[in-house]
Amino acid sequence: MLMKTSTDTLAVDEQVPALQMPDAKTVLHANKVEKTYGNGTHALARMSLRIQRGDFVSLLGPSGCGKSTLLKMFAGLEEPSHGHIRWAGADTPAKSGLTSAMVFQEATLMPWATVAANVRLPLDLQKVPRVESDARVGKALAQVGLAKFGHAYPRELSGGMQMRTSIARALVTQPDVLLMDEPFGALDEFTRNRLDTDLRALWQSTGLTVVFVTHSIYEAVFLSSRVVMMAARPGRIVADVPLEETDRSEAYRLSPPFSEHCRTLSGLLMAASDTIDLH
Amino acid sequence: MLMKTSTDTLAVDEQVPALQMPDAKTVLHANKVEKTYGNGTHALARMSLRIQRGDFVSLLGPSGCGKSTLLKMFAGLEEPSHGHIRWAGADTPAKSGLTSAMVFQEATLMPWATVAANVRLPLDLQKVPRVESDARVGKALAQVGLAKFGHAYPRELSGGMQMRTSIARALVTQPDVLLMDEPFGALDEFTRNRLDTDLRALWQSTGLTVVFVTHSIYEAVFLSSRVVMMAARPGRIVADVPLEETDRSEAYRLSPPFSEHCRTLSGLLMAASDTIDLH
Amino acid sequence: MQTLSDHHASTLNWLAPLIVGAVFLLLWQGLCTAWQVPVYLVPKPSDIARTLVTDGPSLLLALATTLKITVLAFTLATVLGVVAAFLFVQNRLIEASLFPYAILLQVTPVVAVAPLIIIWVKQPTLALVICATLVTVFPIISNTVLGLRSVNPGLLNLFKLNRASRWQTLVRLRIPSALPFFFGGMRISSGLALIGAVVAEFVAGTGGTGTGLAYEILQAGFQINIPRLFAALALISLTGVALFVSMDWLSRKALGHWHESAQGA
Amino acid sequence: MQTLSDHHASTLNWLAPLIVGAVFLLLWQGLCTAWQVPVYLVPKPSDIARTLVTDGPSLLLALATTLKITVLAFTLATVLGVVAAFLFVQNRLIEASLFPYAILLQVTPVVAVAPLIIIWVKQPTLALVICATLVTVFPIISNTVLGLRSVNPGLLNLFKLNRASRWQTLVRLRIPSALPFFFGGMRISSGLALIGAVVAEFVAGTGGTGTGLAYEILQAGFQINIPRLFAALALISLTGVALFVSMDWLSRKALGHWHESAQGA
Amino acid sequence: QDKVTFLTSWYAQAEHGGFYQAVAAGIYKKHGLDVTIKMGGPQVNGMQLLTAGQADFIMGYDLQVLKSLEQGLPVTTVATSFQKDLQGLMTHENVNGLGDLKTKTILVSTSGRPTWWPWMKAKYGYAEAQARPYTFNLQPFFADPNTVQQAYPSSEPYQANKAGVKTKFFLFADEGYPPYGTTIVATTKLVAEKPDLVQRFVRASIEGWKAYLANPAAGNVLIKQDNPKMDDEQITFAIQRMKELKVFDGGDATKLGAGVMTDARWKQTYDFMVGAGLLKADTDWKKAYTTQFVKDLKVMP
Ligand SMILES: Nc1ncnc2c1ncn2[C@@H]1O[C@H](COP(=O)(O)OP(=O)(O)OP(=O)(O)O)[C@@H](O)[C@H]1O
Ligand SMILES: Nc1ncnc2c1ncn2[C@@H]1O[C@H](COP(=O)(O)OP(=O)(O)OP(=O)(O)O)[C@@H](O)[C@H]1O
Ligand SMILES: [Mg+2]
Ligand SMILES: [Mg+2]
Repeated sequence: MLMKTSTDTLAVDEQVPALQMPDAKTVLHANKVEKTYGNGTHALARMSLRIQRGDFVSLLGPSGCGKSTLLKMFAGLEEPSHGHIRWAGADTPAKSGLTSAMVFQEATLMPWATVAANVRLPLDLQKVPRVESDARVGKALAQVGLAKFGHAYPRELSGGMQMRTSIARALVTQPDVLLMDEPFGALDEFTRNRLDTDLRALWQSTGLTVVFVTHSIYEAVFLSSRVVMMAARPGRIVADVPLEETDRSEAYRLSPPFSEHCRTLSGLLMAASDTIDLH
Repeated sequence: MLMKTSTDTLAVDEQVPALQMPDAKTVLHANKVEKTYGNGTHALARMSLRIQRGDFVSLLGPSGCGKSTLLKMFAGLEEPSHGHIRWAGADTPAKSGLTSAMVFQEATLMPWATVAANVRLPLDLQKVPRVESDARVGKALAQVGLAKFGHAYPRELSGGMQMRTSIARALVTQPDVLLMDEPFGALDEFTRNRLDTDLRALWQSTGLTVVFVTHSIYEAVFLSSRVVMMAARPGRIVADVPLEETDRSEAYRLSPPFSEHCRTLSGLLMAASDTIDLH
Repeated sequence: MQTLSDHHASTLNWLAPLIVGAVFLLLWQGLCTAWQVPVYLVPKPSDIARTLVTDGPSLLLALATTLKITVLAFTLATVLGVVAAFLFVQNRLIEASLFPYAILLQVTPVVAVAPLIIIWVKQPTLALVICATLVTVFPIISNTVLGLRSVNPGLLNLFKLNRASRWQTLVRLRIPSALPFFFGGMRISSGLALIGAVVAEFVAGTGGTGTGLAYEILQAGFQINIPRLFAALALISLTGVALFVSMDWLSRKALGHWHESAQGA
Repeated sequence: MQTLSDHHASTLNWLAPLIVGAVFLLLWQGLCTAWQVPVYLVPKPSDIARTLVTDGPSLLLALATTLKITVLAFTLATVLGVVAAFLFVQNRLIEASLFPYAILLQVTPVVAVAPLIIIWVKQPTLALVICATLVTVFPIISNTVLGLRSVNPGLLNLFKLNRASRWQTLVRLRIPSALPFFFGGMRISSGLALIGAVVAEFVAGTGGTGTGLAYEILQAGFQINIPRLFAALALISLTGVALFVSMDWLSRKALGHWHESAQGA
Repeated sequence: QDKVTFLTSWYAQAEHGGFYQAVAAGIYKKHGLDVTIKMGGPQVNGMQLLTAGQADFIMGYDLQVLKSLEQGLPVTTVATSFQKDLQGLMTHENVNGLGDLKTKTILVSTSGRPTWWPWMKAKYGYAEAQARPYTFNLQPFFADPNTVQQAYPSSEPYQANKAGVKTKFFLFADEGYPPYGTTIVATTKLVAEKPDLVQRFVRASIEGWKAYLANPAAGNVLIKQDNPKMDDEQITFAIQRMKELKVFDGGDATKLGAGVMTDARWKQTYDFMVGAGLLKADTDWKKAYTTQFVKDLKVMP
């Protein structure tokens, strides 16, 4: 079996307090974090998760199990109610020297700016010269198939096109850590596969660390070096499955190990979902 | 081969003008419609589509090909630039006597109202007595797994939970025509399969007509009585594939006809997508 | 931006302005004492405070009169403003025809029209209320119209699809969407109603019994009783702040659970 | 709601108010003639029109003076109001400390403080501008603060994640988000600046310098030259409508391509 | 040449003619004064501007000076232009005297309330409820024949006349209303430190009045310059009324000379105010004026 259960993970953390033994390779470390929202919703139970430099971690789990919450805490956008998040051993993302980009679950575009201006935003904020930023924006837009829509406004785009704009905005910064919350969910399978392949290639050619929320088990298995399965109410990690590094060409999708992983994860997801009463 | 090409569909329409031969079974009829948005985007090329009472039509196609546009025109929310839409032979949805509900691509919830109040909205608008509406809302919320979240506000929900609220709001009205724009895209596969099965059962037990936009070929094949494949720039119908009526239990997903249909549609989607330059 | 805890934030809301106010008053007192500014030019805060105590009853009586006009005018302006905004949003023709005349209400100086109003309206309180309402109504109309138009197009589609009547769309969609703007208008207008009442009294007089703060100010000015003048001004200002704070509180109550502008602070 | 074509809609915008205005004026003229209302009580529109023609040049000169004060006060109020709103949104402490005092600006009646201002500010134009600014500034502060707070929380997160400085967040996020509210404030304040200028001249115009429309109104009033009084009022009203329309135009220009409130009409 | 600023009580009009004449005819200059006249207006509080040092002399009003004294303002009256206050009442034609108003609505301005209105109530027994606000606008008076209103003899009756409404006018001073009209008020500091300058200003102003009533042409030019809306007809009317009512040369002035003030008159004003509850009895009313500059003036009308 390829997975270790969450209980194992927790056990390791309890024994060796993270702060005493900083690990140069650890990029993100959620240390006994817990999240209860203002209205009393217990979104995440106390849990720990360590993400190494160069990991491609997919988060899978039923709707409402706290994937977005965890991602936002990694990004420093939500404070844990207990425990703390460390970025490459530092207190804040800024101190860690790591650059990060995030694709939110909603497209989150500025309605008053064109598609190109929306994508250029992170570069503008970093004061990248206009000549360079224009070139990078052009490239990113082409990558998501929106080369001809740079001058359009967000409300003139379809849902999938808005999401692609948001993806382009994350890619354009060439970050150290890429946090993606169901980025390809609103795309057709063909486009999605193309972008999957592109993302995988980008990850392989750079030292990029990716944390990727998805609902597609196939996508998770195709892309990741590690899949973390969560369960809901309260959100917690129920499995942490490392996947062996192999050549992930299109052929991989038809290979027996691929199906094997998918089946394992399907079972885990079903178990994790059992806590939700759909009827 | 199970499909007829769009050229056939068009040819039929050209020969027999729809208005001269009203068809009692036609629920929705897009007659040579075309859509160009105010900013000049040619979203849909002239096309015709006839949907019969009791059809379960899935619309598949690359992102930005005009699926949402077509759905909105069916709902009477966008005017065609050319041609016209007829509802059961009438000019307007109201005159047709048909009731319809739509799940938009975005959750589109009222931020000031609780989940229960959001779901209750269509019933309130129809002045359904509170006792009855409360019961129906409770049932719909349970159906989408949000029974415990009736008192929450939309901003306290995860993305998938917001979308489920929106689905509950459509189901609660028990409409004649159900228009759904990627309703299950933001849900995990387990929840999605459950809702697929529920929707299929609902459709089978009532005379419901469904027009369903999805990016999942598997979902389309599992659910539909007919799949319409669209291509982009400008949006148009490239294939119209009727599927034989069989028992769609979970076992069907593993049957050879299922795989066969999926493979056919995959090929069609790839062909339809070729017009987008992703690089 | 708001890293302070809720408890600290609300203490801050009370304490900070009080401290600033105290510092300001002390500075004022100090400078007046140091430069020996005569009381009839600028009175010291202590002089004003003493007057507030000694003349308190008569000033409070005047305040009551002014407040009555203010509240009546504000209520009237809210009702009229909201009704006008509804009409404007319901019907393009009504809006195009009448909106420019709503602007007239605002830009025609009360100081100039007050005499005409006094001629036609014999009842003095009513005349004053009308004058003050003229000053108050426009921000409510303008902000409410703006709000009623700022509706999420997706939700508008949802209502259309469910064949909501105009009335249902208004009550269940446009009004809730408009609330942040509407309360913005109320916050502006509450103060305007107060100065409207004062200005109306200035230009139209209250005549006979039951005179308001404007009369007190005029008389104090005429009698060079400057501490009393400042005391009356202080009462007006405090009332204005109280009105604003209560509007703000109302706005938070109504919007707190969902609108960004009402959160955090 | 707006089923009329764009072309028709814009014709309607012009035609409808003109027709309503014409009907109103005809009614007025007719009633005055029928009841033989003496001109010194309520003049007929024809009397006013005649006066507008004969006294046109001198009235326009007066209008120019008033307009100068209006524009200066409006500009000053916009700058000050926006700066104040920025400060308030940047720093919780500044806001808590100073916002209540911004309210004071609004609720302290100019009519009452004008005499004090004249004592301290020797330059008459400046004194008038200050008085008018006091009247004008609050709606801009209030609406702009409201707008700067009404930011999409998702976008705020995006900026935080990209380590945007406060300045960048202000310029690139808060300001664009605030524009609909800001323009709402401008629409209200443009009219207030005008009446502020008129009222300031009424109460503070120390003659000689006071050659604006308020002086014309006062003098026409003293001389029972009622048609001239109405002519001056008409000029003020028209100016107010013109100011409003230009603000509205500006708002549409700035927001038209993205905000709901500016579309359709 | 000493620089002097004089602040009037209202927009330039014939009632201020003497001062403008003194400027126009070079009378001030002759007395070594370089005088700037600033116009007052609604809401311009002369007393404050005087004590704030923005004017050296202002056009004053006895009741306000006494009230100021009570508040401790260091001001004093140095001369009076008119022996009679110009305040009065305008009525429709059917009224025969100030005692005839029991059933009338009386329009009283805000400044009238603490001045002549208590005097009138006390003298004729009128009720508070008869009073309605006067906002310097004649339409209410025109619209209702049962209304009477406060007026200046040269102003409102002229306007009413022009509008074709027949009116009568009654001067309060002729019925015993005590204060002087259009006085000259200075700070006690100026009086103590520069009595010579004050003396010169008083003399030149009174001479200005005499010259103005003899031939107003020069003064009128300046009046119309400051207040372009003032027309010749109205000025002529006003001068005529001032002469008829003998405001400049009547009363004590006939014997003692123009500009003169007497202790007896000031006592009457003080007594009236105390009696009406307008002034504290312990106010040192003698400080409200000084006769030192007018007693030897001897400008005989
Ligand atoms: N309001 C609008 N104004 C202008 N153009 C629009 C508007 N809405 C959609 N479009 C354009 O119309 C085309 C079709 O859009 P539509 O939303 O129908 O696509 P879709 O098939 O639903 O795509 P997706 O799968 O991404 O949701 C796109 O090119 C889009 O840019
Ligand atoms: N701002 C909030 N206030 C209160 N509760 C919240 C808030 N955001 C999320 N929650 C709650 O926290 C839980 C986890 O939400 P989260 O968005 O992290 O789920 P998720 O795993 O991303 O789900 P999905 O797949 O549907 O996006 C949910 O029960 C949700 O109701
Ligand atoms: Mg999520
Ligand atoms: Mg779509």
